[in-house]
Amino acid sequence: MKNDEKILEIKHLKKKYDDTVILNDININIYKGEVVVVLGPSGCGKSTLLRCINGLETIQEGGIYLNGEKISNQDKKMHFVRQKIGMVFQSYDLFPHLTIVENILLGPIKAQGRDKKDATQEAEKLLERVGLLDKRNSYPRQLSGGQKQRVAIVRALCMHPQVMLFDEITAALDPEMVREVLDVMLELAKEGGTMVIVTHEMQFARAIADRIIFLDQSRIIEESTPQEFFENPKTSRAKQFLNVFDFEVVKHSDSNK
Amino acid sequence: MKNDEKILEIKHLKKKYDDTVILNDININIYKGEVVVVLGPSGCGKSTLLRCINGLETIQEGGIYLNGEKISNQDKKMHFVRQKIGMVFQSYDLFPHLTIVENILLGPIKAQGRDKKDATQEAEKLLERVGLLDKRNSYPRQLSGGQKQRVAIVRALCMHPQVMLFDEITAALDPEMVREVLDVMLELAKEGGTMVIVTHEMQFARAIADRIIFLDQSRIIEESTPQEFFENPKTSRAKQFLNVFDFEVVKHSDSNK
Amino acid sequence: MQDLGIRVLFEGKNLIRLLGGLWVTLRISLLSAAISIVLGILLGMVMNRKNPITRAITRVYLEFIRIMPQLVLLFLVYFGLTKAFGINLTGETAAVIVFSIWGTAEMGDLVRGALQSIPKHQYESGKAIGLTQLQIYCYIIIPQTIRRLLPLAINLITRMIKTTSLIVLIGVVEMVKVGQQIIEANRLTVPSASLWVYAFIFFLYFIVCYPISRLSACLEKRWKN
Amino acid sequence: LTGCASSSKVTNDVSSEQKTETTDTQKDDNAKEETSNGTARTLEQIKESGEIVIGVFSDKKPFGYVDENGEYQGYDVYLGNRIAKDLGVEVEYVPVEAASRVEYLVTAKVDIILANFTVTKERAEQVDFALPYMKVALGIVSPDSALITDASQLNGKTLIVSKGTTAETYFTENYPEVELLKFDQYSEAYNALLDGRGDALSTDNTEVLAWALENDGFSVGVDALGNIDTIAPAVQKGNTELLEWINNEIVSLADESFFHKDYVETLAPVYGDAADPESLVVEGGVIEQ
Amino acid sequence: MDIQFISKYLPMYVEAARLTVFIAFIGILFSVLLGFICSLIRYIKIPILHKIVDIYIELSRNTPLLIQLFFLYFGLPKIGIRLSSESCAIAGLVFLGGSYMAEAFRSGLESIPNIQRESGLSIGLTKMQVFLYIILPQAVTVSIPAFSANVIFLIKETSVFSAVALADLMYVAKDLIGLYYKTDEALLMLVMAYLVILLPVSIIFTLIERKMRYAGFGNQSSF
Ligand SMILES: Nc1ncnc2c1ncn2[C@@H]1O[C@H](COP(=O)(O)OP(=O)(O)OP(=O)(O)O)[C@@H](O)[C@H]1O
Ligand SMILES: Nc1ncnc2c1ncn2[C@@H]1O[C@H](COP(=O)(O)OP(=O)(O)OP(=O)(O)O)[C@@H](O)[C@H]1O
Ligand SMILES: [Mg+2]
Ligand SMILES: [Mg+2]
Repeated sequence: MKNDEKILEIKHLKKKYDDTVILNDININIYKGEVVVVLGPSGCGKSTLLRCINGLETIQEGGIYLNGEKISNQDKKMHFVRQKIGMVFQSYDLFPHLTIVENILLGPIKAQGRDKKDATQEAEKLLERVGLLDKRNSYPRQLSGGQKQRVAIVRALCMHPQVMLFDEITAALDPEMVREVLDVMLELAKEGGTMVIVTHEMQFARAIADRIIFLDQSRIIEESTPQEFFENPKTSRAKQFLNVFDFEVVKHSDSNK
Repeated sequence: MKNDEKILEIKHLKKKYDDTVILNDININIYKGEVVVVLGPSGCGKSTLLRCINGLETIQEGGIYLNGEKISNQDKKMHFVRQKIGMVFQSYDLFPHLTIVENILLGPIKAQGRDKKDATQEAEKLLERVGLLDKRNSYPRQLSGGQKQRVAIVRALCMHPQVMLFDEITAALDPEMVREVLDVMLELAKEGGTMVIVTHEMQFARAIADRIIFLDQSRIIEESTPQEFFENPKTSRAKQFLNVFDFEVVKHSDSNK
Repeated sequence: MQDLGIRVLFEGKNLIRLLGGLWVTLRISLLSAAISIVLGILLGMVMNRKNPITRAITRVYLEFIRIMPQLVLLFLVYFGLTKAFGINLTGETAAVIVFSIWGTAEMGDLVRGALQSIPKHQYESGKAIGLTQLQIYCYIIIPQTIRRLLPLAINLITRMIKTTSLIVLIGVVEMVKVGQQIIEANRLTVPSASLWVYAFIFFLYFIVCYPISRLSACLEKRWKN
Repeated sequence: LTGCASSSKVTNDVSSEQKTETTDTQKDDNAKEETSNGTARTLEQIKESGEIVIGVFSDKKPFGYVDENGEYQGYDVYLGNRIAKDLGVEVEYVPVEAASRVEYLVTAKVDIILANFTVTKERAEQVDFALPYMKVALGIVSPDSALITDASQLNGKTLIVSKGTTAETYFTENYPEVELLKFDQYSEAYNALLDGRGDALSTDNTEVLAWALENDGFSVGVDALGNIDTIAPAVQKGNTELLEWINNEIVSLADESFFHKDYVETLAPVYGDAADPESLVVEGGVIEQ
Repeated sequence: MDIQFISKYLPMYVEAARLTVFIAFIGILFSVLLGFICSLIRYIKIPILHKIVDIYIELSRNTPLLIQLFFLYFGLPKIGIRLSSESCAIAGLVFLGGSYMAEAFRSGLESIPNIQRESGLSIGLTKMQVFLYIILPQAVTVSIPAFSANVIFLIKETSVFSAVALADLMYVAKDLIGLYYKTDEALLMLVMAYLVILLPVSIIFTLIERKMRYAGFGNQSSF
């Protein structure tokens, strides 16, 4: 569900750690309701890109704009900006000393100063949607990995972000749990949420994406629809990357020692 | 590559932890050169099965036989038996205080009492095959996850085991590393090694297996060829299990709020 | 007065005497540390057994040592033992005994912790390559335990060195005592000697302990993973 | 005077009683085990071993201290050296603490204590004193601004003393109202007085007189408090032979005015004019008041 | 064993024990405060201050308390600062304890993974809020074992205060040995006194620690 309202603009972004360039001349526009999946080999800078968007890293050149307003390298007002950008990380990043519902409410109440009753009601509604209402007073350690990631998504959602960033949030999960988390994301996508997703689940990427961005060696190499990208990658690097996920059957009856 | 020589026989195996039955009446025969993949939902007892075979767990009923000789619950001679059964675990289980080559040689030299020069030569040959000869004097912490698992495989191989057991050895790896490890296993399979593999990589399972064993709720539910299992599962449980790995495309142009 | 004070340090053999005192300090703490490490390893292995009796005994021993000030232990052994059993101990022997008793408890607890912190899969992968129980201990568990322990053991040495400052109170002539002798010998002529002598002893302790604790911190960092 | 009389009586009683009890078997045991058990060595064993072990102070100048060359010096050590010479043995000095001097003898860590050991009733129950070789009275030094001229003025005030000294015992028994601030070391006690941590300081009068001379603003307001106490060598209870030998030695040393010489050598340089040798030195174990 | 003697001097021990506990309590209270401030300074890396804190911590951790006390008690008056035995004891204990507490808090702060800070930031909290609501509560919990070990260590260290004429338990025991030669009785009472003070402290901390270790957050029932 994509319309013409640009939410996020990334212009000529350059990010260096010390002297190594991690991201170089990155240009991305993200429209309201769009789901963008970022793919690329390990270490190509996908996480770094999301972290730059969320202001967790300063950038060296270019700019990032949210609704036309510059948000890159704005240390002072960054916490306001982050309230509009939700982010979920790979490692279960819930706060272990708070219950599930406290985890979710910390942002709305302390950062946004919302009414506690109001926020609690919403939190519970969201928890119900991801099937975790009964865990509201549990602590994170009492939850499975998949449950934790669903709570992390709810925590981000409860801030009413304009964009959601997901960084390989299923990478550390068992297959069944992967599924329950991805289902929540598919649901969000259906409802028209704007999302930037980094993932290694190719089938999932293909199913959810409006647009695929393929990063390699600190640059955007390909940018296309999922169909095009998976069936007909333009560059050899993308082809090579996709190859990793295919296996040739070992013909046991043929091979012999 | 399967012939009629039975290497491993599991007869009416029953395994309990305290009072909960984890494995119930398991019967499996494994023939020389055969590759058996064990599938099943999380917690169904796949790891426990491999651990029983390797004598890391005592069993409550039934027996396990290697070349016709009973090996279950034989505490005294178990270390001799284990020299004939190689096992690789999910967690990188290299010994952190030894270099790569020392890790590999510990078994052949100390457990089998082999000649050091001989064993070293073989270890180096094996390392070369998995592309890690240059790391021979590194320590495990200097290796990536995929490299560590390849070393773990070499460590098991160097003992000349008759059967190799692999327990989700790629579960904690990045996709590219998954590939490099699985490739090593495919290679072994081609050469006619006898293997029992637990994995969550369905494509890989399909490619490498001679036979699939599907475990659920402590029993063997299905036992068939990969083709049959993936294309035409007999039980509804297996269907449900395989479903987890399929995604329906979210039609963004259709769904709208 | 102030310049007079520092002069005291360089009179006659005073400097050498203070260093001699430092040697006594080091001798006692290194000897005790060595004994503690050996006995502590044994104790740690005993504590790891599941036998309830040894557990109870070691627990009481550990708890008693943990909460008794070292100075009290020194008095107990130095005066108490002699009196109760008519055993005649020199202050230095008493100090070594006390420090060894104390250090063994500390070390034992560290060893127990280190043994328990070796992940279970290390034992299992040792088994999986066909090693016997003994071989697993020799080649896998003990070397790894030592890496975890060494920094802590070295740390124990600095703590022993610092604690030797107490043995002056049971009359052992070590660095502090020599310092007091110097102060006393000059008390009528150089009243500010105490400032300088104590500052110098403070400095000597620091010079000795600082490198050792740095070494321990370095090793710990290096062997962390 | 009374203190002396009572102590020497105790000494004599004990020596006459226990003279016969030292048997040959005991000697043999001791010879083997040296000082490893709680029984002191006999005179014979000491001579045999060629070395006598004497407990002295290492930090009480000018009675027993270690000089800047690491040598033991002082009034007590002067006597110790002579005893060793006359016994024909080497001497080993063991530094002792005021509070643990009795323990050193009881547990046979030393053969003799020559550490400014004041003769008291309680101590005489634990050890055997030989004839005295010195006498002292207590003195009290205090700041000129609030000079203490009588011990009773101290009631409710803080008096600084050194642990294990006669002053500590004396005030604990006779002036329980006086608050005592106790230090292990003399210098610590003096420093405490200088720093104003107490109203006065009490110890042997010779000592305070000498100190007051060096420190302006302080004077000795009381220079002879209580009874005159005697200071004597001590040995383990029942070690009669050694005790007798020391007594004889002290008596015979009177012929050469040994302790006057001792005074000139060790105390005079420190105390100078502050003290009179006659108020301090005892020759031949005889107190002449 | 002289029961009469024991009962006669028991009040002295009670008084001394009270003093020991008092000094230890005040000293530990301020140690915690100082340690907390120092660890904050190091955590935030306040420019010059954090170097000073580093030096303080190394000095304090690598020298014995006894010498620190002698210095405070006999050294400082020479430059015109005179502290009473009590203040000296407290100052010494705080000087020593501050660094130990700082290290305990530091290891707590360092043990909190960076992802916790980042996810706090990413839900729009300010840096201050992240510290207060996320880092601090976790760090304090993690430091509890080290903290309790330090408390026991510091209470034990009070035994050296007798050296600066503070009438604590050790001082009384030494007195009785020196004056009356009742070694057995004096030592027995000394050991009992420390047991009475430290055993409850040790047990309470063991319980708290166990609760923290096995239960963590939100599994109190398992304890
Ligand atoms: N704090 C840092 N300092 C220096 N280099 C860093 C830092 N963080 C990341 N890098 C480097 O930046 C590069 C990109 O890292 P990034 O985590 O963005 O990769 P990624 O595409 O997310 O990889 P993955 O798929 O493994 O998560 C890597 O080469 C990494 O080594
Ligand atoms: N030491 C143990 N004590 C008690 N129960 C155990 C123990 N180890 C495993 N179990 C239980 O046995 C069951 C099977 O565990 P197992 O590890 O074999 O499952 P699995 O099939 O390997 O799962 P996964 O795919 O998650 O690795 C689980 O329900 C687990 O909770
Ligand atoms: Mg990443
Ligand atoms: Mg498993």
